[in-house]
Amino acid sequence: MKPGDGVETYGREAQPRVGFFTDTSVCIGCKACEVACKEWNLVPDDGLVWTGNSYDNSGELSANTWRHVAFIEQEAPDPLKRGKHDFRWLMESDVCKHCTHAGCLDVCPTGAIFRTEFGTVVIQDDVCNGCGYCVTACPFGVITKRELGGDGGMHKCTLCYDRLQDGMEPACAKACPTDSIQFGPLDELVERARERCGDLVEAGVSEARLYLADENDGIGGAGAFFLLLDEPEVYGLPPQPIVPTKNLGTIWGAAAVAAGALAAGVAAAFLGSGK
Amino acid sequence: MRPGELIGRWPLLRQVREGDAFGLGRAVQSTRTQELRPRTDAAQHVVQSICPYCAVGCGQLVYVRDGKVDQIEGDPDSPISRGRLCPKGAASKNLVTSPSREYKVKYRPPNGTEWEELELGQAMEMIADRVIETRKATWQKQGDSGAPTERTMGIAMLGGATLDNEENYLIKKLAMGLGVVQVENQARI
Amino acid sequence: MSATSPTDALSYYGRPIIKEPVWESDIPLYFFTGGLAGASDLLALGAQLSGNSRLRTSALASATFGVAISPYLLIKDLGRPLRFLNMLRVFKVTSPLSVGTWIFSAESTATGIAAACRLFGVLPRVRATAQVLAGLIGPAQATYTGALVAQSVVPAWHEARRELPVVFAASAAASAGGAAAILTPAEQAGPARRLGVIGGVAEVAASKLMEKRLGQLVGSVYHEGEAAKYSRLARASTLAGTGLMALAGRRRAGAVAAGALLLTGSLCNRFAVYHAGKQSARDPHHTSILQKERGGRAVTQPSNRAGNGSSPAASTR
Amino acid sequence: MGSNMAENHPVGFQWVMEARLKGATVMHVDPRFTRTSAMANLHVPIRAGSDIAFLGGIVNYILENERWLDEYVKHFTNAPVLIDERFQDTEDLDGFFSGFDPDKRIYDTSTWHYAGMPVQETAGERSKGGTKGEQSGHGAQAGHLAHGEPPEEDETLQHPRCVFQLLKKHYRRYTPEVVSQICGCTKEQFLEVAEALCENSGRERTSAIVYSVGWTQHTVGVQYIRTAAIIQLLLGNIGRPGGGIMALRGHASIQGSTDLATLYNVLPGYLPMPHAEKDTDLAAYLDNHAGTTGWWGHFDAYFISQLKSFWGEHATKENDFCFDYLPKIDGDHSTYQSAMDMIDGKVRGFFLFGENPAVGSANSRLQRFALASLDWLVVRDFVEIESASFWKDAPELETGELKTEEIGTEVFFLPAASHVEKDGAFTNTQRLVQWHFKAVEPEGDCRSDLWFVYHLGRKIREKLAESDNPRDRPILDLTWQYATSGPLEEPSADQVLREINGVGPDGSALGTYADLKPDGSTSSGCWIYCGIYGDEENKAARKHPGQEQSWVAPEWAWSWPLNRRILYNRASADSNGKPWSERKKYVWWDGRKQKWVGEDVPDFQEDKPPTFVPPDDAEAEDAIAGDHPFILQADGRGWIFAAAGLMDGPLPTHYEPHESPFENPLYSQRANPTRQLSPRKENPYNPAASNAYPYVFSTYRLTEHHTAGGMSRTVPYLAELQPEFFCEVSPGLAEERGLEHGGWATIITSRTAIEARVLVTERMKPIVVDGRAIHQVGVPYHWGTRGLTKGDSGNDLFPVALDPNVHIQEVKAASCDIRPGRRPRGKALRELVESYPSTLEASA
Repeated sequence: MKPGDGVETYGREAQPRVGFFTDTSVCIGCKACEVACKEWNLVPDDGLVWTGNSYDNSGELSANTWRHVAFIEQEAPDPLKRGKHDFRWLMESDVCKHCTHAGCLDVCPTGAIFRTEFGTVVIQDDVCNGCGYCVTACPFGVITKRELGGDGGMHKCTLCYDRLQDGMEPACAKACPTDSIQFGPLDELVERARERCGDLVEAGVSEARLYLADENDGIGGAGAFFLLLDEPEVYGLPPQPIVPTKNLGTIWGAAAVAAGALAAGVAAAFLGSGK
Repeated sequence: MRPGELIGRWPLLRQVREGDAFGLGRAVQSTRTQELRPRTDAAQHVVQSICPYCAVGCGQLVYVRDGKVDQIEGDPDSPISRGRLCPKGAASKNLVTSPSREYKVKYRPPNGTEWEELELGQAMEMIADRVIETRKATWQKQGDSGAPTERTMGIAMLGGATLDNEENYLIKKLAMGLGVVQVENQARI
Repeated sequence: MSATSPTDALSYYGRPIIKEPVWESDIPLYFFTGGLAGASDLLALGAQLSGNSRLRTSALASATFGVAISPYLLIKDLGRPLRFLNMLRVFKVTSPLSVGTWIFSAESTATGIAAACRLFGVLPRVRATAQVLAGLIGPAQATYTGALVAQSVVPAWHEARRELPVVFAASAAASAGGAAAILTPAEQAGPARRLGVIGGVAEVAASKLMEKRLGQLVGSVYHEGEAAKYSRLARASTLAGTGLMALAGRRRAGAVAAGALLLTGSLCNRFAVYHAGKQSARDPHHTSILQKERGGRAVTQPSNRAGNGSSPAASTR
Repeated sequence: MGSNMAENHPVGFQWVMEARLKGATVMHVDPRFTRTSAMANLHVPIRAGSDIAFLGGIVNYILENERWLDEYVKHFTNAPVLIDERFQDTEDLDGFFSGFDPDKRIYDTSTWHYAGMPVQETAGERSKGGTKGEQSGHGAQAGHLAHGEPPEEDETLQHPRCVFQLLKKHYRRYTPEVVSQICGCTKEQFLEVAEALCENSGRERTSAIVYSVGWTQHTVGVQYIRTAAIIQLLLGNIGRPGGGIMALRGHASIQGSTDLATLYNVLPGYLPMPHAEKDTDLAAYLDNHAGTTGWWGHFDAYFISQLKSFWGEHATKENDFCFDYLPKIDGDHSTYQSAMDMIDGKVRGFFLFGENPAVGSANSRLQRFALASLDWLVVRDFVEIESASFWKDAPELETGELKTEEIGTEVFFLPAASHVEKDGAFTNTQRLVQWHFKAVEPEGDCRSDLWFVYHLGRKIREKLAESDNPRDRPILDLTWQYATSGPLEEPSADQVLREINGVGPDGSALGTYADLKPDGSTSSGCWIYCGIYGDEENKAARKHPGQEQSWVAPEWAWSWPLNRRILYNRASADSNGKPWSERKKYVWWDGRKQKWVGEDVPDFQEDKPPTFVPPDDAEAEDAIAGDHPFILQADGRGWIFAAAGLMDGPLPTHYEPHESPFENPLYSQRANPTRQLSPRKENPYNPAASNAYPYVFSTYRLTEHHTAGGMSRTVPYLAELQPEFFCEVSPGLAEERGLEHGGWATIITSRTAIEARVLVTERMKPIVVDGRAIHQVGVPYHWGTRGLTKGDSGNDLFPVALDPNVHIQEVKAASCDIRPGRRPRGKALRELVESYPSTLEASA
């Protein structure tokens, strides 16, 4: 996996890139990750709203929910089960992907968002001025503005940057009862994930697939990747995300053309007639 | 901070100086970020505990700072839980510091419509008096069959499965001394 | 009836995949005021070069209005307004907002100096130099906002990345022309009128092209909800303003009416784009279908099968 | 089965998931499709209340297909033992065993005994006296087998009166077809489970069965677990690693509170409370309860040591060690009875320690009437729970049945200290006693319960100090000298633990219960905890990291008895003392060392060889043969046939729940004939098989909440995860009753009606029984009138209908009606409920 934009600035101080491998095939949907994250990172509760969407009352990732467990009830055969089953219940703990090419990081105008020496992407709460540009640049809809208590800042998973400083595991991965969330050096995780996915496919779970584990995808692979049992969209994930910066040249080019055209238009306005 | 230093810390200049032309990494770190450590580093002491919810008995580490619980997380040394916790266990700090917790004795007199304040010491006196009075008034030397029972059927107790073993033992022992047989807990339920 | 709605199997309870932009109406308003300022400064520079001092003053007034009101809008929309200066911590070429901040800072400084000199009638050479600077930065100021919204994952914006700067530039030209035509006596306002007409035509044409290029799925946002409302209003105003300017711009009343229509059209156009973005962000299918059509490698099956983007699942329903 | 382990014990479930990754088959047999089902290799939905039929089917499958582990069954169980010739089975008597008294609705169990044994055992004798199981319950003692006369047995298992043949006969009709008919699963599903279980049992493999309150909360709850025990004994899965029957319990120290006996019918260590009519003095008590053979042979030492812990120097041989100080029981004094006695004015004062009956107990409406009838009530909790605030917010105020000004209950709410604010130990669900250390001082008036009980006792003793009333001797003579420390005068939990452990004549802490003496020279508050403070070390507080130990991790905390991690682990070796297989090696006989060795502390006399045959005059543990691992049983054998100790039969039999929409397909006797009913105004029943209540409903818990909600509805991070009371219904039921997903439903029984949001889900599937589709309604029970998230209480719907052995309520299967929309308010609510049929008859 590539190191991630910006990590080169650390020179020899750069650490091995770390991340999360979330194996949804063993997720029991307990939401320990959500709570452990909130306890450690002092993330406020997000209001009491019952959605009726299976057991998911967190709804989505946001400034106040840095881990979100999705619940999907399907009338579909469950290849993990013996015999004939026509129903399955998928659960997946979603989180910031810590993209190799991170849209939020690219567009942040204040430098509040930065790439850490561990290859992760973190918002500095003491710098962020809440401009909201990162919201539009995230292909996964991870970041939002925290409106509670007049906070006004943008928040998301830090992959427990503070804990990493002491070699501690991020709170969610530590709490996860079934090791559905695994933390570690990304290379090792990817290798482990490939093996696990291969085992599942071999065992007849043809739906098993890795998501964001390929450095040639539109975000250069992610620091947090997943083993899924269905299409990404089913979990609310984009099927082929790309970082918007990928088209930066086109965009600046179009702006230059437009600026030139504007200049030409004004010139034409003066040249049209002497008056 | 002197103006010179301030300018020296200006990330725009550091972008050039520290080879972070795109401003994506090291150059944009704030001082606070550079000095960031896990807050458990500042804990005065760490105590090994056990989760208070279900009976799996997961190990917990309680970090204390300034005399307050600062963090509770799993104890990796526990062969039961290996450092893991469920959402309830993970919410233990939220439990012990919950805004819903009560810290004062509340008293409702018979037929009262509101809670009243009461000193803890006085509450203990009153409860002791109630026990003594009720016990006296309902003392039963014999059961229906005439067999000696030496007990009170006027007092009952319920609860204990959320308590410590030692507390349960002491409740039972006190109840035996008082002749209270109706001692029950959640195991019945 | 069931918790998983069968009609929306390929989404998570119909929820958006990406988040809707958190910007409020200050931001499309700024696109308008910023565009007005940039194009007006260029117009003023043209007037300065062509010796049309009356037009130069009007255009500078429009630009000054634009740069004066813009910071208020920009700062107000921040979640933490007191930290607006953090925008100047860094310069990031990957962030049109960062680049734009520096552009706007330069633009507003130059415009401010020129306007102050004009107001107090002092330092004519400083004023001229400042005007040159402001005029040169003007096109960048008028177009970077198009790049800003294009540089996002919002389908209606990112997919229009080639057209949006042009739309914004044209819109800025139309508004600058319209404003100057209102403020300037007819005799000196020729270039303003012509800029208004050129801008108006270009704005309508570029918007039309953009919608077409967005395709049926994403382009449909301009036919629904708020975006449709503003889009229709923008087109009608701009077309009417353009026509009126061309036909009756030489009459004072005609110029005022035409200018007002062009300004309205430009303003509405920004709101149309803004709402189009919000609407397309809300629809998970905009994101997912476009991406699937494009293909890629986000999903892989490392063993047994060659990794590719196509769905390995036989069926999920 | 009967457990939703992934949801309610997620961290324990890590071991199941790890086993699954290693190739184990995880099977979940449960009415609902839960997060556990989602993780299982197999989910078999069965009708709530039909588990004995399913399990009985497995017993029959094992017997018909000769899948039992022969050596285990012959040596370790009572399968070869002959039963009294007067015994008659339910197959003979259409749903009854021999000895039923239809007037008292209890059994005379004397015909259930071993043939030819001079029977003198406990429960049977008492039942003749007309009592109702008050001393059975948690009592583990098996009754007496006179030494010198091993039971008559037939090693070939062929004798028609041997347990094995009786078992065969009893379960003969539990065929896969009948299982399918009663449970509503397919024959194939059943066979897959039965076969997988057999396949994964034997010398090389073991299977474990996990249950929770899905089994206990029935009017035949004890028999559910008994059926599992029979299966595991037949398959050789008890006392071996990876085997056993695991009860997953729901509270941090629910095991400890059972061991240390905040239960009316037992004293610490499962010694029965003395009975007024039978246990007239110490000698009678010991005679009634001490075993002659097996470890209960030292009953006298355990009991007298306990009396010494209670009354110290006052307890002397001359005064029967203060036996008379103990209050006596003479009936069912369990919590449901107490609640009804509150309404009847008999119980006047009530203490609640961290329990919330106004939400958590069955028929919580009745519980609230009970609270409102008290003179005084003391509530100790973290938050103001519904049981403390009922006088101002009980739903009965809204209906006009109660009025605040008319409720005479004086309420003391005392805030409690949390687990981080006190030292102490919890005993977990596998008997592991784990210490937690105090991290911070409690704030304000918060105090530990140890503080409260100690200081309350101290004050009462002070106030009564001058009394010369003999009634006050027990409290005044109680040993109550506990050292306190700190500004709050907190008593030492460590000192209390040492008292529970017990001390010897020289005052030093004892290391084993084997050292306890019946002569008053030793003391021990709870004999099974003896050794926890051995060598003056608090062994519950041992925190030697698990990763630095063997997989058994014996140096992490301490488990009773004597730090044994698997009970009856002698059974992990075959009759000759050799491991059943290399894979399943655990404890075995080392012929060279002449002792039992292995991974765990052997649960057997260390030097008793497997070939040991007890001499005729042997007593207590010395009377147990070397190939009989079940050392607490009088005969050392695992009891397939429970010859004593149970109120409702020696073999489990399928009965319908009390409120079932079905008749019993096996017998004309519908429900457990000995189930305990309490018909009264506040506790009416739904008429049997009534059309007015066509649906089955169950209560349960969610991962995100804890029991009656006091520790979760008040915690923001948990409340937001399940922020509203809802019920779960199938799309079919939603259609049948016009229930709208996300809308409201009203659920009605003869007790009351409650409202809940509707979650329509495919996880709730109707069960087809006898060609009739039965819809089930799922009701999580965590809600009440207070907290961050509020809602009606599911437990309001249930009646009090209890298991006869342990008085646990049936809340896993009852009948109800459901209709769309919110419930009526005020008086209209009662009018709605009263428009439905109800009965006060304790029907068969």
